[in-house]
Amino acid sequence: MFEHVLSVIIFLPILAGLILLASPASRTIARFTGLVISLATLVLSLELYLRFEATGHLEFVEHISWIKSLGVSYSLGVDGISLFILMAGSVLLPLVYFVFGTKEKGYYANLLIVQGAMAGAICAADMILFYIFWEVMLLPVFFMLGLYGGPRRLPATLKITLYTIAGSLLMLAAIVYLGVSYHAQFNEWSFAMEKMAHLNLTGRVAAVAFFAFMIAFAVKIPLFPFHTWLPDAYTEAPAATTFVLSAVMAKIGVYGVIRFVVPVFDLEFARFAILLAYLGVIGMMYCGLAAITQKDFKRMLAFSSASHMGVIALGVFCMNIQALTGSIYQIVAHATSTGVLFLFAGILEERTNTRTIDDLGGIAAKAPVFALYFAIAMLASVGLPGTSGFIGEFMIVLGAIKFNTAIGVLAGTTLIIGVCYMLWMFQRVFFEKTSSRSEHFKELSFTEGLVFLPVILLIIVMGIYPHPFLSKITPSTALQFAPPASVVAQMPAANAQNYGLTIEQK
Amino acid sequence: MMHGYLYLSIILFCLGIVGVVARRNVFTVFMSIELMLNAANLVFVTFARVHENIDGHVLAMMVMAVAAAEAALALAVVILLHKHKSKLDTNVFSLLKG
Amino acid sequence: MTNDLMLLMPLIIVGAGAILLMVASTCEKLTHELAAYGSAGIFAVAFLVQLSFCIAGNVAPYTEAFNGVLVASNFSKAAGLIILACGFFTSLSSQAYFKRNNFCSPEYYSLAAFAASGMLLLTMAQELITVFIALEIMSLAIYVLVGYDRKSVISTEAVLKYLMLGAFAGAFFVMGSAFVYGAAGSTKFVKIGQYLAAHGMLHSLAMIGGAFFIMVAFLFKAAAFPFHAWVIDVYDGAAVPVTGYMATALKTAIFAVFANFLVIDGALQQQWITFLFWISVLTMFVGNLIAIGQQSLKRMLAASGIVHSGYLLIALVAIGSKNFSGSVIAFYLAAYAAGTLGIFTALSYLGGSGEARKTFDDFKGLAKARPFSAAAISIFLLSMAGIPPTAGFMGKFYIITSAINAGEITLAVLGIVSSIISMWYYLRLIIAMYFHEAEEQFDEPAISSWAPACTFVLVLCVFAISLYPITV
Amino acid sequence: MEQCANYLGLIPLFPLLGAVFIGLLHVFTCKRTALPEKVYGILACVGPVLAFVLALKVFVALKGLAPEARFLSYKAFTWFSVGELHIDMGFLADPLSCLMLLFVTFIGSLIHIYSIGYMGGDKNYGKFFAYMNLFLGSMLVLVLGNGPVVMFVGWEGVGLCSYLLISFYSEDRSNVLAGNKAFIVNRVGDLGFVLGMSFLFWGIGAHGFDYLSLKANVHHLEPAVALTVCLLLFVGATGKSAQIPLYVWLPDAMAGPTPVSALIHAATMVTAGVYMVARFSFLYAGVELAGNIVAWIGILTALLAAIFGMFQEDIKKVLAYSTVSQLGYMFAGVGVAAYSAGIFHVFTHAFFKALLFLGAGSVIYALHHEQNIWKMGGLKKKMPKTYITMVIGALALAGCPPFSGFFSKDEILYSALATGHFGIWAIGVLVAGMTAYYTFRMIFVVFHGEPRDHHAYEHATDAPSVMTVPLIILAIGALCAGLLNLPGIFGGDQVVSHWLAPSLTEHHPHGGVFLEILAIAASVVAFVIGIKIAYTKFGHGAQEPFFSGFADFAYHKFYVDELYDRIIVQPYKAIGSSIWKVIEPNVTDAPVKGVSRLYMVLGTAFKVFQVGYVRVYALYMVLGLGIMSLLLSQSLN
Repeated sequence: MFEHVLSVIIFLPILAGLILLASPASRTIARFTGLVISLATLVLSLELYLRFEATGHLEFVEHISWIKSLGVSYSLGVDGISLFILMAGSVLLPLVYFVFGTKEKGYYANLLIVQGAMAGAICAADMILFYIFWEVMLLPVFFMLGLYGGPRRLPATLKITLYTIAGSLLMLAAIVYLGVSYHAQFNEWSFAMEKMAHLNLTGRVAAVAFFAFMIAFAVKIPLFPFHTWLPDAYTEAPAATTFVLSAVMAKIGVYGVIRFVVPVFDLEFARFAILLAYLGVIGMMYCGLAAITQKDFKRMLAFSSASHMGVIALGVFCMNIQALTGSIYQIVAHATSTGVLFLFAGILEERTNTRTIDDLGGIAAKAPVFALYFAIAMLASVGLPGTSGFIGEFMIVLGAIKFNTAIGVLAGTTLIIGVCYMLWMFQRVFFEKTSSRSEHFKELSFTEGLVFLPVILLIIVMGIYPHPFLSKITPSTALQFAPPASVVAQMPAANAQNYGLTIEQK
Repeated sequence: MMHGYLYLSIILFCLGIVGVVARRNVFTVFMSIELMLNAANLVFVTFARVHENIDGHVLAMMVMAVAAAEAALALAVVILLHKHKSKLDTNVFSLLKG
Repeated sequence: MTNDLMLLMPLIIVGAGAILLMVASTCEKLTHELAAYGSAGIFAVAFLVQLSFCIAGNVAPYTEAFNGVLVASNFSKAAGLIILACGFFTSLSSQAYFKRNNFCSPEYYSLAAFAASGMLLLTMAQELITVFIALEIMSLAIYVLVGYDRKSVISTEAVLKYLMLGAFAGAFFVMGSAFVYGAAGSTKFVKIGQYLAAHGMLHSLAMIGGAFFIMVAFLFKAAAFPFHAWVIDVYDGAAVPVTGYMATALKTAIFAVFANFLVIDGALQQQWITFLFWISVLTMFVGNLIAIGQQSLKRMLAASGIVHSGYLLIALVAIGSKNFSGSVIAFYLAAYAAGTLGIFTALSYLGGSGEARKTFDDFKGLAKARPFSAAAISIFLLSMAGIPPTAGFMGKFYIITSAINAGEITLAVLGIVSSIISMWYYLRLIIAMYFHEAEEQFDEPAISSWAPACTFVLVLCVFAISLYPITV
Repeated sequence: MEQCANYLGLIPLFPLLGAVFIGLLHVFTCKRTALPEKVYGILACVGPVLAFVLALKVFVALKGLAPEARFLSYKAFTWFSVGELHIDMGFLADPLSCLMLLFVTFIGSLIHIYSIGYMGGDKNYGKFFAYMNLFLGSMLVLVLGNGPVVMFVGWEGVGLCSYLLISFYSEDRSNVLAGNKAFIVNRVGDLGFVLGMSFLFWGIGAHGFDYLSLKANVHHLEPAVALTVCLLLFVGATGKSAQIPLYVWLPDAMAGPTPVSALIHAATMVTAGVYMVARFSFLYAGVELAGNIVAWIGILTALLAAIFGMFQEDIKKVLAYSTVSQLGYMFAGVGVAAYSAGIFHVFTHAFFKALLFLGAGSVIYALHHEQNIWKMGGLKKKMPKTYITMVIGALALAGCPPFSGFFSKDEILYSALATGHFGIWAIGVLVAGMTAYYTFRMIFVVFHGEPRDHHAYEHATDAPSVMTVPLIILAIGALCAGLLNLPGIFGGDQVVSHWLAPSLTEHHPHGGVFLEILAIAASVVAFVIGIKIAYTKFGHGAQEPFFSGFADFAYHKFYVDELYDRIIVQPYKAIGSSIWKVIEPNVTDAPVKGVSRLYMVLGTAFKVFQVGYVRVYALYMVLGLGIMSLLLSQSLN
């Protein structure tokens, strides 16, 4: 269509949001604006998706030099990996404006800003730019959580904010370290992501930098044991924020790992992959087990989301193409399943004024369409074949088995753990006798049913005919495992995982 | 010869420091500071002789001038203090803390 | 000679303006508001002149004046710009402030101008006694400004503390310069540099001791640990605009001259690296620890000022003496000045009469009543906290880069850690303003449109500065 | 060698489309004016019938080919393909799947027709048929899938449907719990299946992950891996086909409507495990040990279930345990590498067990959802059609010659004997006797003797023909299905076995005539004894017995459910709550809390130094100065 489509996708929502904040617009106008802008973004990104020919490299590149003396530049681009996270955001966010119609102006404005910021973080091809968007991403969440959150929102807000900022500031040091060492090795300043892969990092400082990155992303994902901010934040946040956090923002953490850690710190990554993979698995089981005893369905979904993120992260740490592709596919699947579940949870909360599972029941009889949608999303999140959830999960488990049998077997248990709490919740909320609160539960309105339909269909289509999606992802993931120059120098990338295994056997 | 002057000035300077830290009367404190400045002047003058140029003397003059200005301000402050608490004990003025 | 005067033009304008104001203030008709506009005009003119020097082509980056006593380098020009801008905004915010607190008289503004001229001189000074005199011109004016509210015992106590400790530090400076003079036979930086190049640092004890004392004096003015204790009380005691002025312009001037002094010669700088390293670390952490516990906003900002001095010291540690262009320091000073001055400007018209609102809790629910002011304050706080896309972040980024580039990775990481620590007490005010219910209506009639306008401009500055690319 | 047949894809598609269509109809109409039941009934039967027709077409097509070339395949599209992993959404029809196809669609259609009557008046009429069609579709995917992954789709799909249908009457918590139990237990099995697939893939999957390629490359697989794969897949089978230790869900599954029990939990779904093992016969045949394990687990399950079956009082529970027991037989069969025998038992079992369930359904229907056999009795006169058909079914189940069950069961036992598994054979014979006993215990108690509940008895009558016709058809099936695989000793040539031969890897044991006669005699004797005891105890009516000792223990099913609850469910919940209540706040979150507390403490503590005395500030300066100058002098020297 035209140049700079990425910039538009990023800055259109941000500007709209800022203008809304500054203007004395009424909430209806705010909602309408949000709707229009997010739909426009959706159209743009669909157009992007169609024009995307999967070369595996960055496409739609924009490059404007900013700080010449440091090689910092405003440069954007998407490849198969980032494209899908971007799409997940653009496809899902319009839903919010349809579903939640009665919120303050700031609510919608912040949503717009966070959407743009996330798009920026995903598209950024320069580390500094990435960092800037990465931090900006947090601010709207901070305000939404603090302004429109639940009763115990303040501690939650402080916890998520400080926790995340602490992580990411360390990452800033690591980023600068990368830039400086690039200058030292190639005698030219640059913060461009793809150049960093040529870096040849060894020694203690490199390991420290590796962990600085890992911690920042682990907090965002969140990877066990850095997940402790999640239950409070997800529970106290307004539905849309929880949705944004779980559906897109958490994924950007995984994306960061794929983008920075894997190519740049190939040696450290190979060395610590086994440890990280165990963290992922443990997180999956830990949160999955914790979910079963939750009385509050939002909190339960929060834990389930954390549990799934553990699996997704595991896919990245397994260092083979099946697992990596699987986890990228699972990113989208999880966004469309668990993310949507959070929206449904928001609807439930709005219409019954409760978050306690025991207060509900028999909703399936009252609202069959809602129950159907909910069930489909739920089945996707437990990875039933025929839904999007299965493909990713299967490939991750497959890859995990190849990477390390024990981890693979443990990862497999996600099939069981997930289904336990989900069925338990579904039974108590949708089946059984109708309780007093769910007595007058309102069925989804026609428009609501209509706007959710595409996502629900997407879940099924992605489960039955994933090939077209995967064919856009695989070139990039394959590129991830093409041996970078520095690795060839020390050891073939093919042995990277064997290397990891030998470390593990020691 | 020169070392004598230097030692003297250093001793004066240290006396000044001790005075600032130890004494509580505002007047005394400011006097100790003047003492320190004069010690510095002595050093200037001494070195002026050593280097056999008059820079040092000029500098000493300037320092004196500035010191005088400072002293003037100091006196004004002393008067203010006395107006407020009719005491010149520095420990009295500790409203701002924590 | 004329060329030299040309270089000094901004300084001359400000100084002359100051004297003019002083004289004019004898006549009754000159209300302090007029004086405020006058001084603002003076600062504006000087600023424009300075700016024209900066952007006018074929200006040598480094020109001596008065045979090496003064120097106009890009660094000093940038510092000068910052100082003049601070002066401008301060006089306008003071105008708003003194609508609520009536202890003002026209001399106030001339004193501000005097202080500014001292600072300008300080940025250019290349000779120890010039430094001392400039320092005193600045300090004496500031002393008076701090104690301007003669009725209030608080400000009197503040001026006592400031004056006493300042004079104390000044004495050290004089002693130090005396010894340096003794060692090098001159007080010109250039000569000292030649001496050091010839004999090296460790040749004479006098040189070491002297340089050490001078540094102590600078560290005192920069409020570095362990010479930080006065800052909190003085900032707290002084009137809000004065505090803002001290926190920004004065700090700029001090760090400018400090940098100039440190780069006299590599040997000198090398000698103090380890010291400055530890001092900056301690400064950052002590400043943070003090800031955490504060209830009063001014005291918190004072403490955070200490922390920012710590960051600047990182930059000082990292500067290579060779081809020194203090761009990092200048940039950080500009960013910091924009943020801090912004907050103080906002406080000067939000603080209420007699600075009724001073603690965090007093600003609860401000966002509901004054959304734009609250937003502005939040932006300034975020800038000070170093959250992108504000200037504060870029400043921090440059400092970290220069530190790591100079191999001071530990220092950079510690700086990061300290900024993590500092995050809480910045967010605290935002949380108070946005997430708490209002306990009072902030419904005083709008007194002056100048200060809010300044706040707005400063918000723009915060973003504009962050986009301005510098060459490290 | 294999031919392409596009219509293969349509076979599962019809029921699936039916499911979607009916489901949408139901969802959008149930809140307003519900459609007439006829509409749903007809819509529901279209899919299965069309599928059956196509199945016949497939059969004919296969028949037309040379025995060795009997493969029809159809690749719908590439499902997913990453690196060496390449999975097609493809379907394969060979003799094995064709056989399954035939009886699944046939019995499926019959049961759909039956349900039209049975479900009459239910408010979720439409929903029921949507689920049933969905189930049939998934089952067909399972059967037709050309590789393990595609099979897994159906595998999980049928699991889902069984969950939905068990908890069909969802107002009642116990039903939903039963559904959850079924789904979760199945999931445990599925974990085994997935892991098995993964190992298999990394073993030999790189060259194509469908049955034919796997069969071609199976010799590349290391024995250890092969054993692992076999066992893991069998774990999946135990889940789906209710074998030890995962059989516990099936009896509870009877909470669903009776046609569901007939179709899903007797005839089709539960036999998927057997089908899967037979599918992987090329794999199992290579691994002796795995086969033995399968066989032994199977036969032990058969024994256990038979014991439980003898003491049940719920008519459907009796049939449920008999199903488990028969499944045990099937596994014993495939375990001893008599795959065709196992499959054949699957085939015959489908008929008579469906028949029995539907018959039981009619009884329940007639008695207004009374399921306790001790409240029935003397129904022979009231519902003759049902009685006769059920007796036929019972005889088939009990293995009375010449009914279908006899031949298939005998085939299995004979193969066990012939391959030298005497233990299995002996237990098998014993179980045969017990089967005869409990089956006829049920028949006698329900239909003979005096009516125990006269009120219900009065209103009892034969069901409408829409329900009885399927009974009769099935009865005929139960009667003659056995003849299809008449062993040589009866002058037949095992048609089915030969038909299945191309798609199975088995060698028929030749134990000689003596062994055959021995096997036949043993099972006949066992049958006679069993039925004799049953007759003497219950033939003329009997009162509800009071159980004690072992009987009581068996009546409570050895307390296995309670045991599982103790050692699995409760600990699971305990761990969950302890993580949430204990570990999270005290271990994982403790550092964060600690840091923040330390932070505040330090912050407040530091205010102490701001004493406010200017002299003290000066003192700080001097002290700092002193320390620094000390350090300076240190560094200088």
